[in-house]
Amino acid sequence: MDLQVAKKKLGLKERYALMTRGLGWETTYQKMDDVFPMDTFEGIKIHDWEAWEDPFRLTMDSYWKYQAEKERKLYAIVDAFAQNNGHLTVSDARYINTVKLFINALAPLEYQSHRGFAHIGRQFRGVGPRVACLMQSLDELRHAQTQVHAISNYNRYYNGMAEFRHHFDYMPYLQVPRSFFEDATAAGPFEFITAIGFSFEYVLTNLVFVPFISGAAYNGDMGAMTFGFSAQSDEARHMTLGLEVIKFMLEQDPGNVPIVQKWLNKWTWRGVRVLTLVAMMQDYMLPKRVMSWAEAWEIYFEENCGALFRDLERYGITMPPCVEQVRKERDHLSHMAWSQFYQGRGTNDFHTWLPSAEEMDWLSAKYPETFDQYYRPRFEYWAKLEAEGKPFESAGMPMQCQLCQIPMFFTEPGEPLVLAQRHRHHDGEQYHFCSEYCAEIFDDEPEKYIQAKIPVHQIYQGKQFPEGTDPTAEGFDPAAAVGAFLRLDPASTGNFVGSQDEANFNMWRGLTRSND
Amino acid sequence: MSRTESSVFVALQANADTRELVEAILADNPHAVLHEDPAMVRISAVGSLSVHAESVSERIGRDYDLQEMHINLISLSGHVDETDETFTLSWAN
Amino acid sequence: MPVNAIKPYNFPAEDTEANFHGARLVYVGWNRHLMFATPYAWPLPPNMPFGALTQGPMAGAFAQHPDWEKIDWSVVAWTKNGEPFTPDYEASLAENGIVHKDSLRFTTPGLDGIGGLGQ
Amino acid sequence: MQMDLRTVAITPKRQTFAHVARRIGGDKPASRYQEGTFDLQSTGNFHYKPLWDPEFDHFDPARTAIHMNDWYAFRDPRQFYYGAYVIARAKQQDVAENAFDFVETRGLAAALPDDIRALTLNLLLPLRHVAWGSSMNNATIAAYGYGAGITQPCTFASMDQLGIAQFITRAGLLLADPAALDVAKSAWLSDDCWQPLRRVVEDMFVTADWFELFVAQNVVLDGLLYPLIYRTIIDDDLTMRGGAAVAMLTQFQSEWSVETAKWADAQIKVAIAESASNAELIKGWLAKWRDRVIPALMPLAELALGARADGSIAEVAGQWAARLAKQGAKL
Repeated sequence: MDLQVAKKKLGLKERYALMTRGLGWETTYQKMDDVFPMDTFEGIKIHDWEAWEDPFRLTMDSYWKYQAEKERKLYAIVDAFAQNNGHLTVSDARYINTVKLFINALAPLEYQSHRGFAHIGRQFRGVGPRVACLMQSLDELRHAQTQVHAISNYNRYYNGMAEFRHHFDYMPYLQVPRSFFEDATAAGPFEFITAIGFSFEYVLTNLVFVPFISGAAYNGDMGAMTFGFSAQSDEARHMTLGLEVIKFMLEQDPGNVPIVQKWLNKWTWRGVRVLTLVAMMQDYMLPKRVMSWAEAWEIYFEENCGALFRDLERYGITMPPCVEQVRKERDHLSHMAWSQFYQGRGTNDFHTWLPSAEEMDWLSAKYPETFDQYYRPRFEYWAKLEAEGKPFESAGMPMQCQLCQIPMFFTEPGEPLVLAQRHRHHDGEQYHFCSEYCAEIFDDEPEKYIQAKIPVHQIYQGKQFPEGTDPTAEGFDPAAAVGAFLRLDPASTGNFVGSQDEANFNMWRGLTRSND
Repeated sequence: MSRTESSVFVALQANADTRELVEAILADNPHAVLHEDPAMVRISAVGSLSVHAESVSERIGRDYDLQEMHINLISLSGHVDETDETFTLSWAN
Repeated sequence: MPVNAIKPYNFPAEDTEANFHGARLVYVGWNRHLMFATPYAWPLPPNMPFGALTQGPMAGAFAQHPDWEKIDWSVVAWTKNGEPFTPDYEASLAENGIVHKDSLRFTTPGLDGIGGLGQ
Repeated sequence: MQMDLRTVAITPKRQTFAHVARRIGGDKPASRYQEGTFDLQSTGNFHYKPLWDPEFDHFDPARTAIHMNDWYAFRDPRQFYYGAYVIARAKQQDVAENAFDFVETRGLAAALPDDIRALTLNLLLPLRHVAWGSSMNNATIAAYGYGAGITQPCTFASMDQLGIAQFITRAGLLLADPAALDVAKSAWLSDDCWQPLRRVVEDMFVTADWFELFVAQNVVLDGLLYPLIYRTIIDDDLTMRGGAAVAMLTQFQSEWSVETAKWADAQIKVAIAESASNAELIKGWLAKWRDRVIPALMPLAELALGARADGSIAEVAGQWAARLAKQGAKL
C-alpha cells in the first residue's frame, strides 16, 4: 500500500472547477446543437466556453448550509413581526400602499425570473454559466416566496393584495412590469441574461433596493427590511454573474460588441421606464422619505454605473445614449406618475392621496427647478376641489405606449408642457409611443411588439368581461363588468383618506394604546 | 472631466455577526471609508477592497470561511476575485 | 431590421380594427391642460359625426376643467398624428379621414389651463 | 402556573390570498407551502411569443401530451417550498460533512481493500456525469413544465442532482485524486460498459415532451439506478466486503432517493388517475424507458456483482414494477 502522500490542498478555484465544469461532456449520441439548440440563433459567438470565469464559487453543500441559516433568521423575524402585529408599528398606514405595489408588481417578477433562469440554466452550452444560472433560478424562487410569506401578514389586515396573482396577469398598470419581464423571457438566452442578469440586477438593482428596503426600514417595517436585506445578499451573487456574462460575451468575439451595446441601450431604457413606479413610490408614497428619486439616481446610477461603464469602455461599450433623456426626465418623473395614479385611483388596487403642504415643501426643496413651476399648481387646485367636495378624477381610459405600456403622461424632454408622442406604421397598422427610445425598440423588432396586449385596447376589445357576459344585453355596464373580471375590490381603490385601511389602522393602533 | 478613479463598496447587515468582519476590513484597507445607515454598514474604497480570512479569524477566535460572508452580505460593487484566503473587489480600469 | 428568432416568427397584430367589433380606436389629448395626465382612448363608431365626439366622450372627460365651457370651437386648432388637421364637425369620423388608432390633439387659443400655467 | 399572556387580538379581514383560498376550500389559514406554490405561474394574457420557441407561449400546457384539469393536483408530499427545502438539505449536508471528515481523518479510505477502492472508483465516479445529466433534465422540466406544483420540486431535484454530482466528486478526491476523475470521465465517454447508459441520458436531453422526460428521468432512471447502485451494491454488497466507508460517503444519495421516489410516485399517481389517455401515455413511456434503462444498467451490475448481476437487476426491476403498480401503472 503506497505511502499516503499528503494531498495537495486544492485551491478554491481549482476545486470548484472540478465540481462544476468537470461534470459536463461533449455529447456524441446526440449532436451538441440538438442538446443545446437555443444558444446560437442570437448571433452571439462563443469560441471557448472554458474561458468563463466563475463569478462566485458556491458548491451545493455550502449553498444549502448558508441559505438555510439565512432562512431560519428570516422566518423567525417574519413570525415575530406577525405575532406582535408589527404592521401597526409602521410610521403611517399610507406606507402600506408601497407594500401593495411590492406584492402586485415586484414579487411576480421574482417568480418569472426563477423560470427564466431555469430556462437559460438549461440552454447555455458551458457548464460554468449553467450552474451559476441554476443557482440564481433557485434564489429567485426564494425571493418570490419570502416576499409572499412576509407580505401575507399585511394581506390579512389591509385591502388590495388578496388578488395579486390575477392582478399581475390582467390589471392595466401591472402590464408595465409584466410586459417588461416577458420582453426579456421571450428574448433569446443571451439577451435575457443581459436584460435581467446585468441591466436589471446590476445596473438598476440599487435603484429598486434602496427605496423599497431601506425605505421599509426607515418607515418601521421590520418585516420587509429583514426580507430585503436577506434577499439582497443573494443579489450580490446575481450582480457578479450579470457582470461576468457581459465581460465574457465582449471578450469572446468583437462581433458581439454591437449586439451587446444594442441590448444595453434597450434594457437601460426599458428598465428605467419600469422604475417610474419606484420613483413615484420614493417621492410620494413613503411617509418618511429616505432620499428623493433624483438623489437615488445620482448615487446609484450616475456614480455607481459611471464606474461600471468606465470599466466596460475597454471593450468598446459606451454609456447608453438614452441616459441623456433620463437625466432630463429625472426631475419630472415621479410627479407625472403620481398625477396619473391619483386621477386614475378608481381603477387601481392601491390608494393614492394628495401630498400634504409639508410634503409639497419637501418636494419643492428636492426639485427646485420643476416642482413649484409645473406640479404644485396642479396639486393645490386638486386640493381645492377635494375641499369643495368635487374631487378631480379621470373619466376616461388613458392612451398607452405600445412598447412600455405606460399611460402616455411623459412630456417632451425639455418641453415640460407638451405631452410627448411618436408614431410608427407597420404592415398597415399604426402604433404610438411615449418616447423616441421606445419607438426605436419597436423598430428593431416590430414582429414582437405588435402582439402586445395593451390593457385599454384589450378592454375595448371586450376581452376583459367575466366568462359568459353578453355585452349586448339590456343595461349592460361595461365598467362594472371589467371591475368584476379584474376582481377589483372597490374598498381597495380610491383615496387613502376615508379608506377602510385608514380607519382600520387607526382603530387597531388605538387598541394597542388605549384601555377602553 | 478627469478620469475619476472608480470606487468599489461592500454593504453588510449591521449586527453582532459582522462587527469583527467590519473591523478586519477597515484594518486591512486603510483607504476604505465606513458609511453607517439604518441596520446597514457600507464600506467603500477607491480602486479595490479586500477581505482577508486570516484577520477575521484572529478577531473571532475560530477559522473564518470567507463564504460565511454571504449570510450577512447585502450588496457590493466591483469585480469579485475569490480565493480561500482573500475576497477582493476591484475595477480593472 | 426584422426580428431575429430561432425560426419563422410572424403573428397577427393584436389591435387591428376588426378586433374592435365595428368600433374604431381614436385618441384625443387637450394640449396645455396637463391636469389631464394623458390623452384619452375611445372606441368610436366610424359614422359618428365629429361634433358628437366633442360633445360626447370628450365632454365627458374634459368638462370638469373650468376652461371647457369657454372653448370657442371655431378657433380650436387640431393635429392628427402630429400633422395639422381641420375637421368638419358635421361630417363623420370616417368622412373626416379619421382611421383606426389616429391620435388627435387640440389646442384652445386663449385658454391655457389653471392660471395660464398649462395645467 | 397559569400565565395570562395577553396580546392585543385584532381580527384579520381575511386569512390568506384569494387564489390560495379558492384552492383550499375557502378563506382559512394556509401553509407556507400553499401560499408559496399555488398559482405563482401566469396562465394567460402573455404579451409576446418566445423568439426561442414561437409555437408556444412561454408557459403553455400544450408542451406535453398529458392533460390535467387542475395542474396544482401535482403536489409535493414533502411540502417543500424554498425555506423548508434548504433547511432539510442543510441537515443532510451536515451529516454528509461529518461522514467525509470521519472517513478522511481516520484514514478509512486508505484502509479500504484495494479491490473495493478500485471497484468504487470505476463504478461511482462516472455516475457524477449521470447525476449532472439528471440535473439538466430536471432543469428542462423546471423551465418548460406547466404550473409551479411540478416545476418547483423539479427545480429542487435539479439542484439535488448537482449536489449529488458534487458529493461523488468529493468522494473521488477523498478516495483518490483529481486524476481519478479524468479516468472516470474517459470511461464514461468510451468504455463499453458505460455507453448504453450514456446514450440513454443523451436521448433524454432531446426528449421534447417534458412529462415524458419526468417519467424517464425521475421515475425510470432514478427509480432503477439508485436502488441498484446505492442500496444493492454499495449499502449491501460493498459493506459486506469491507467497503463500509464508501456507504458513509453515499448516505446522502441513499436517503435522497427514497424521499424523492415518494414525491415522483405521487405525481404519476395523480396524472394516471386524471384520464385514460394520460394513463395510456404514461404507461407507454414507463415501458419504453424501462426497456432502455435496464439493459443500460446491466453492465454496471456485472462490473460490481459478476454472476449475481442478473438476479439483483431482476429484484430491483421487480420492486420498481410493484412500486409503479401501486400508483396505478400496471405495466
